[in-house]
Amino acid sequence: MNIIKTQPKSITTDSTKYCPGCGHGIILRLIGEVVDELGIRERMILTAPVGCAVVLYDYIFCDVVECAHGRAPAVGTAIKRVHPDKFVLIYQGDGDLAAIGMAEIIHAANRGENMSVIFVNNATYGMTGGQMAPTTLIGQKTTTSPSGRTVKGMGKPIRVCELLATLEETKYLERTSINSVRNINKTKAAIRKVFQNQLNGIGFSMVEVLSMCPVGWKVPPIEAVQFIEEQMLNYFPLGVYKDTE
Amino acid sequence: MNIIKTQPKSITTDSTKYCPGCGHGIILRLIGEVVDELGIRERMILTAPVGCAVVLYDYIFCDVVECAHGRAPAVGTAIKRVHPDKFVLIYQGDGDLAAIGMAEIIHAANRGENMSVIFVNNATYGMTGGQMAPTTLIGQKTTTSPSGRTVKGMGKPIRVCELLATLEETKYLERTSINSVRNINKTKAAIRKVFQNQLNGIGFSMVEVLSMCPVGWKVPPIEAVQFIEEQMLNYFPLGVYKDTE
Amino acid sequence: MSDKEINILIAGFGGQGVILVGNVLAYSCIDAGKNVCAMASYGAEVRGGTAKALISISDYEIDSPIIERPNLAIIMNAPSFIKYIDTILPGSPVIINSSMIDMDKAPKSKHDIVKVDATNFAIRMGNIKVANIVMLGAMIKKTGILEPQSVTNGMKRAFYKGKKGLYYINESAFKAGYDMIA
Amino acid sequence: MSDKEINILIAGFGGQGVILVGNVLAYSCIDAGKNVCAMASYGAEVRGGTAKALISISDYEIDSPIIERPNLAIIMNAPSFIKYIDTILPGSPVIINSSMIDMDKAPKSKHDIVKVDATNFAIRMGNIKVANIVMLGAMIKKTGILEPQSVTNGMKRAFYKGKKGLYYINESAFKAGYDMIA
Amino acid sequence: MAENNDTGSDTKRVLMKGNEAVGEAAIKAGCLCYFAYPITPQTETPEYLAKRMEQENLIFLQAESEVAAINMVFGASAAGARVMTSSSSPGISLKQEGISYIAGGELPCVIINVVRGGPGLGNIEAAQADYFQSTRGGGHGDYRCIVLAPNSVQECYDMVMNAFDLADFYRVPVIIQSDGIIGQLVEPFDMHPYKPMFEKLPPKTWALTGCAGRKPNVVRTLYLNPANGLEMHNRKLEERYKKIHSELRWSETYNCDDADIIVIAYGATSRIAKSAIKKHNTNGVKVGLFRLKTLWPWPDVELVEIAKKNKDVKFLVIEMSMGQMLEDVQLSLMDVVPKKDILFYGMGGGWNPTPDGVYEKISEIINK
Amino acid sequence: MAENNDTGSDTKRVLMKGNEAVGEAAIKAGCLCYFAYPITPQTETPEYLAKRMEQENLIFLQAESEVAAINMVFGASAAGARVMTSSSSPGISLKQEGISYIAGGELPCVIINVVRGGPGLGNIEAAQADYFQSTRGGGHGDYRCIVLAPNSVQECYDMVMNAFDLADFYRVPVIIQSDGIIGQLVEPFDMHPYKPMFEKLPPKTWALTGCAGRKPNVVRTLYLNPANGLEMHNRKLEERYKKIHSELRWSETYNCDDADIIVIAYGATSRIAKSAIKKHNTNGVKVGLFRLKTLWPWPDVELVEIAKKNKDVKFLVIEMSMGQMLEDVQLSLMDVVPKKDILFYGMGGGWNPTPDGVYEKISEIINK
Amino acid sequence: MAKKAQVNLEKCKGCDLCIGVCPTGAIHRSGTSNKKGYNYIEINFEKCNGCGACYIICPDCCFTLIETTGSAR
Amino acid sequence: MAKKAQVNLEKCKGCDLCIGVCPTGAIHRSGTSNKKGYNYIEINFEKCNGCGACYIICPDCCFTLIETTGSAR
Ligand SMILES: Cc1ncc(C[n+]2csc(CCOP(=O)(O)OP(=O)(O)O)c2C)c(N)n1
Ligand SMILES: Cc1ncc(C[n+]2csc(CCOP(=O)(O)OP(=O)(O)O)c2C)c(N)n1
Ligand code: SF4
Ligand code: SF4
Ligand code: SF4
Ligand code: SF4
Repeated sequence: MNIIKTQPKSITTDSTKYCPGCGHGIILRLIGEVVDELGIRERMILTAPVGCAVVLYDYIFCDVVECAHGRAPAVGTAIKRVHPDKFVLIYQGDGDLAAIGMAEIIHAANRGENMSVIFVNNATYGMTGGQMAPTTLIGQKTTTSPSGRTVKGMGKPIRVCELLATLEETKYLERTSINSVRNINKTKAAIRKVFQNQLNGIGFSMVEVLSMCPVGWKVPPIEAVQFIEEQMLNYFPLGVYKDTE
Repeated sequence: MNIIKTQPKSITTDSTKYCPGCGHGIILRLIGEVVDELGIRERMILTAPVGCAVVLYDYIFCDVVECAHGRAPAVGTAIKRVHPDKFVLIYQGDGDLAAIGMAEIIHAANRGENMSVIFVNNATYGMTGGQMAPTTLIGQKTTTSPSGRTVKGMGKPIRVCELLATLEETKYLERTSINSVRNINKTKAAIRKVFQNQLNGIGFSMVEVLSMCPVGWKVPPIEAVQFIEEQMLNYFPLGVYKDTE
Repeated sequence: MSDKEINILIAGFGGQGVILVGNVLAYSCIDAGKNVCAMASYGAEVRGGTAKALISISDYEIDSPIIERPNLAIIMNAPSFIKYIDTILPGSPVIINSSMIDMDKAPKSKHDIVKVDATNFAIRMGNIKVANIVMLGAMIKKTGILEPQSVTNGMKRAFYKGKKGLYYINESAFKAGYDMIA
Repeated sequence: MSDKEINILIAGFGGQGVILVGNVLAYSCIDAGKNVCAMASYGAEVRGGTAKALISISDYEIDSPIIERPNLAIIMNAPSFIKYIDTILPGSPVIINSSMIDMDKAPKSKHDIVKVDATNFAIRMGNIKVANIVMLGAMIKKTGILEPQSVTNGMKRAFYKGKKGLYYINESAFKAGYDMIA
Repeated sequence: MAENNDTGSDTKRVLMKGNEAVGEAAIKAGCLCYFAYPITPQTETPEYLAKRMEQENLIFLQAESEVAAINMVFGASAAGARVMTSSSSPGISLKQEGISYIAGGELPCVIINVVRGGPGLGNIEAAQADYFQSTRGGGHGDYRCIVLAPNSVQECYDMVMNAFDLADFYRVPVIIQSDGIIGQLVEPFDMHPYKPMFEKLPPKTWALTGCAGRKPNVVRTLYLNPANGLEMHNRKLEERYKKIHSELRWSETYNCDDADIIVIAYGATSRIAKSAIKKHNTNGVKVGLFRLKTLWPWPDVELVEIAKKNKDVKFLVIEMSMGQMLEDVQLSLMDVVPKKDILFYGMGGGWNPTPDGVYEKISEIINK
Repeated sequence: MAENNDTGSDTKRVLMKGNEAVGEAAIKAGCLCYFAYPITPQTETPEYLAKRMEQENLIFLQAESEVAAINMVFGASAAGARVMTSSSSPGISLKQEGISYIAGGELPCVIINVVRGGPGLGNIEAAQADYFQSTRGGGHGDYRCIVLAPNSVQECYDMVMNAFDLADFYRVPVIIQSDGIIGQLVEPFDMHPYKPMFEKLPPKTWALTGCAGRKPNVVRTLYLNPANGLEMHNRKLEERYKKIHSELRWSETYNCDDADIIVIAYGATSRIAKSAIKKHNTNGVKVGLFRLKTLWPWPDVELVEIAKKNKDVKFLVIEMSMGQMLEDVQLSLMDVVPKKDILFYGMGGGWNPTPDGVYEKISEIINK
Repeated sequence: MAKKAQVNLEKCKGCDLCIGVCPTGAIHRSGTSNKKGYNYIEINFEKCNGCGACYIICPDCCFTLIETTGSAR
Repeated sequence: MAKKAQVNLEKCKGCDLCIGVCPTGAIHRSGTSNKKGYNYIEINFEKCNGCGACYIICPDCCFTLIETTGSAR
């Protein structure tokens, strides 16, 4: 009996604290796979966000710093400048990156910091229990948009890839999803690309991953996958928004 | 002897504290003219930024609130919601709007607040003595980029109109300049448009004005005008970036 | 048990309706004119783990909202049993969901254990989610801390907030649980 | 005047090199082995108004950096004269730039006024900006608070920081100012 | 001045979380706008208000951050509206610049801090370690906020109403210092209609409403002329703070007469302490409780009175912190009680004393 | 432990602004990174460092805001670098969340606050009204920063060097509490090479450098388990703060022996006071000065010693604030000096006492 | 040699995502709960064709893909 | 009736922007300074054609455009 595929070495074999069906778990495994493949675990410094991924240090075996809410790009900027030879991964949720941390991500992107960003867009604030995020869809009910998000007063969901694409120093921007096996495989390729770019000194690269938060959305995991397919993909088209190589 | 044109009624006849040749003075007069023409002085609530325009209440005869650095869009949002029938003008410099206040302007724009924004882009921090702003040009020397701004490490100047244009709820975005009589006249038209939009309930409208800061740039006023013409216009093309009417 | 403060622990995993039972109890106390104070282990900022609610009921003013040693418990699953059993005052009634707790494998304890096959019964009733109310019914019968009428009144108010229709199946669940105890 | 603390006010409008004179004086004191402490009214966050520098010179430790009543002044323009003249200790030498201050129109004062046609002279020298150093020269001659050699040494260090070439014209300006006083 | 917690006739006995009662009280008190950003353990307040303010056609806006939220509060208050925000420790830290502006601009508003464990991200359990921040001004400059500390759901409801009145009356920000226990507590309480504390509040003639028919109003904090500008402004504020101190000091005592030991506490810990005290009382031990309802102004006069009455009394300060209010106790009792008679029992960082723990501590003091 | 301000052989006497000396000292002390945002009256520091750090190939970055700057400091410190930021009052308020994280994460760093008038935008003149904020933690949670208060350009230079050492030694943020006078002052000073305070600093084994050859390092402030997590963490911090208090209290006296009145002051006011004191001394009046060099830990032991020596001495606290340090003086002198003998003379909001003003105030006390 | 999937039932949180993607219908709920109280899944070893879809979608990394000779589980 | 520009010399800060835009060269520096110490400008009334360019560019609103019958200033 040979093992063909199992838990990547860089990540924990213990259970995570993520809810059943949470997309963070899939992304975690993809990171583990890419880190193993590129052999960068010992060169890697990860910035964990405030959000459900806050305890990433319990899940990935590398140096980790837990950042204040929204500030991972500022923290990462400093770390990368202190250690330009190290690999710096910025991991952020949509509340973290697109609400409180909007200024920090824009400026890190605009400065063209040579960092890799994984932006987990699950259209809600998972950790605090399912409030409206900047990426919450129109009509989507959350605990702070109980009748569904409306354009009037709350605005439309922010499309982060499109926004950052206007900044010249962003080098690679792709939106992917993890709602299907095929899309998960594409997400892995995008993560690889975004990592490789930093290793090659290309500059600021980000993958935005549309991800399930069944608990925040208050639906069973299977319906969460369908929600991405049927609702999110329309508003957040997948694809490469920038590739300047 | 008839007076054809003189100081608009809405603004002070005293001297301002602006330096000789400062663009803020021209913009002040244009605001005064448009306010007079539209007859909105008594309905108007102005948010003054932290920056050289901080004491706008000494110059314009209307209700004014002095906002913390970068937060005028948040302050204005609240005021407009409390008084939807009043006219709310947001006035911001480039340090104020595009550095510290980046998150607030993006979110106010994204929510489509029905407000008028005048964004004075003078490519530097005037009030604090000429430091690098997010809009400082590549190669431009400032007290905090003494050898000139470089792309590496500091990034390219941020083009705010282009950035905000990606947000669907921005309704009108134009970049103008005040380096010539012709451009000043166009700026006035743009200010009028941006004001009129709010009065018509159209939504978030902004004019970005390329403006001189001779003291921050450390050149005589005439050269400042040339700097806009020769340097800024190349990087910051004038024109209407969005008009959804 | 009704002359001193009753401090109830309700524990299970998220989704078993632990907090709901706490709310029902609190409403029932209003109906019964008793003082009550409830604390849920609230929506942790990080997911996972067991859920728990602590409810104090008294005829007198309730001071500390912090309960160190509950003197009554409803326990919905095995991990909660293991985690909390030692915090409960010895000798106190502990109502356990025997559908999910195998007492043969469970640690020995000095409590008055009452087994209720709640989850299996609820599945048979057609809604696994009412297991919590089955347990509540059993607890009320066992201890007599509140009149059943107060509890059903409390349930009316608790379910009024959410979907009203849910009241009926829960009322049946409550009665069933109540009747399970001799 | 050299046995007690000398507190000098230098005032003018922005661009007249008020702060520079303060720096030159401070460097000169280092050269002369005296204690010195200078405060400029710093780049106000709002523009406009007059610029001023306050310099204390002493053979002893200088405590308060705050000067309430200067006992020596260089005043470069009329608004500064009006604004500050009453803060200066009566009887103290006040060197005024008579190119820009019309003493006939100026308020009367009880000071030892020394007129120096500095701006006009500087224009004639080909650089309006050295008017400040002309004034400085006159002040040093008038008061003798420092050896001229210390001041030229101080100027060397002050101009070294910026453009070195500027030293020469300023040296001439200093000498000219020095010679203007009998 | 006494807090107004009258129970009127339209009163219903209802069950709510402390955080929800805060929201309902705001609506009843005429709060027009609420701006906040989610954070545990206060999120029930925005969640409650999201629903209720929609029903009532009021202004609810989830801000993009705490910084934006506090500046929206600044704006709404400047526009003359009753306005509230809520957050928990890290979010309150982000609001410090804004709070300083609100205080400097003499704007009324209500700020809820449901304190959690710190420093940094800390944890989400109850704590009282933001005491210094609230009472001493975590922001820059000389300013004070009125700080009210509820210890029940009823008080969450009552004090929020009072807070709006006090803010408008004195033109200062009012902080409700709640914590993870009080905010999460579910208790029945009397939901009575809004009963104003003052017969008449000063009209907001300074508010920005457009200058039709009057001179323009300016809301500002910049006073460029230091001597007769900012200095005068600060002296004016100082006078106001003195007035508040003389008019508003709320506290409550329990069995303090004759007590040999008096526990000093506020919020959740005051209730925990009371349990322990009752147990001691049952055993005949003379222990009392001095419970703070205002953390600023601090009821120093009241405490001194007690200290003077009770000869040789010892004080035990209990906090969910390493000792912050302790300093106010010491400052109040200076010259009255020796420092050694002011004892401390505290827990740092999101963990609470228990009734048994307090009981033990008191026993220790007795047996010494 | 004494501060190290030895004058070595490579020393030059140079002329600089306080704000510039701060920058030069940082470079000499091996500061690798500096992150800040412009604000008057501290802008000379970033301007100076922009030039110098480019020359020295160090990391200078003008951040997009104070919030970003302090989080960059957090990152650089976590990465093991010596790092500094500087700002003035409103900017420091914005950094409060970040400072709480840095303290919670046990990260060393140097923070300069060139205090200006507040609250709000206030003005740009010197002030000392951020005393509470710096010494009590303007951010959330139980934490302390070491606070050094220079009163000359020389001390700006020396104390910044000391600050880096103290930060690394104790793993705490160190604040240099400067002000608009000290920062803008131009004075000659001895620019000596970096002289470390400690023979050896603890190696930064906790720093994030990639985990090659070792277990991963984690820099965090979240401790989910309240009891044995955050509680333990806070107790550990408390122990450290006690240690710092026992090892580091810097103050200086002038003519305190026999004094009937002792002025207590720090920073710019200590020099203003000294002028007034000397004038009184010339007239034979016995006035002394107790000057603080550390604001936290506060030199309470030293002050008490003096108070015990000088019978019936009166203390006069002078601040450019409405009375903040005053509380520390009272706390220190509790049981030793009656409250009425601790007098206060202060100025609010960006305005400074003058030597004559202080002179008068002292005369008043004498003549009473 | 055949490829097969194995599942760590103690890690399984019962989210059922794997059931949704399995092309051969080899995965089903066990009907009982594991130590954590989750209704874990089981694999029908015969039906499994070792495609790895479950491995790819499982958020909790419960699966291991193996190459096996026998039919032993 | 001719249009002409008038300048408020006390407000003038001597930035010279008007000199740059005047199509007829009617504006020049006065060579002396006003109360504020600025080297203010003067208008050559004869040369001025009243186009208003100076009014438009002046940051300090120093100009007034008038319609006049005589040549009086
Ligand atoms: C300054 C601050 N504000 C708010 C919070 C509370 N908080 C924790 S996580 C979070 C948002 C999480 O949402 P997101 O970034 O989308 O991540 P997710 O949990 O959905 O993965 C918030 C608001 C905090 N910890 N700090
Ligand atoms: C929180 C805070 N940070 C920094 C400052 C200092 N400051 C005042 S104005 C200003 C920038 C002004 O630049 P800009 O917005 O471009 O306006 P300008 O003066 O050029 O018109 C800064 C950084 C402040 N007052 N508050
Ligand atoms: S709340 Fe949402 S994002 Fe967070 S762990 Fe649960 S499913 Fe995942
Ligand atoms: S500094 Fe620049 S922007 Fe500010 S008033 Fe002067 S010229 Fe205008
Ligand atoms: S995807 Fe994983 S966690 Fe979900 S049911 Fe399948 S094996 Fe269990
Ligand atoms: S109106 Fe025209 S012609 Fe006359 S001075 Fe002005 S710019 Fe010159």
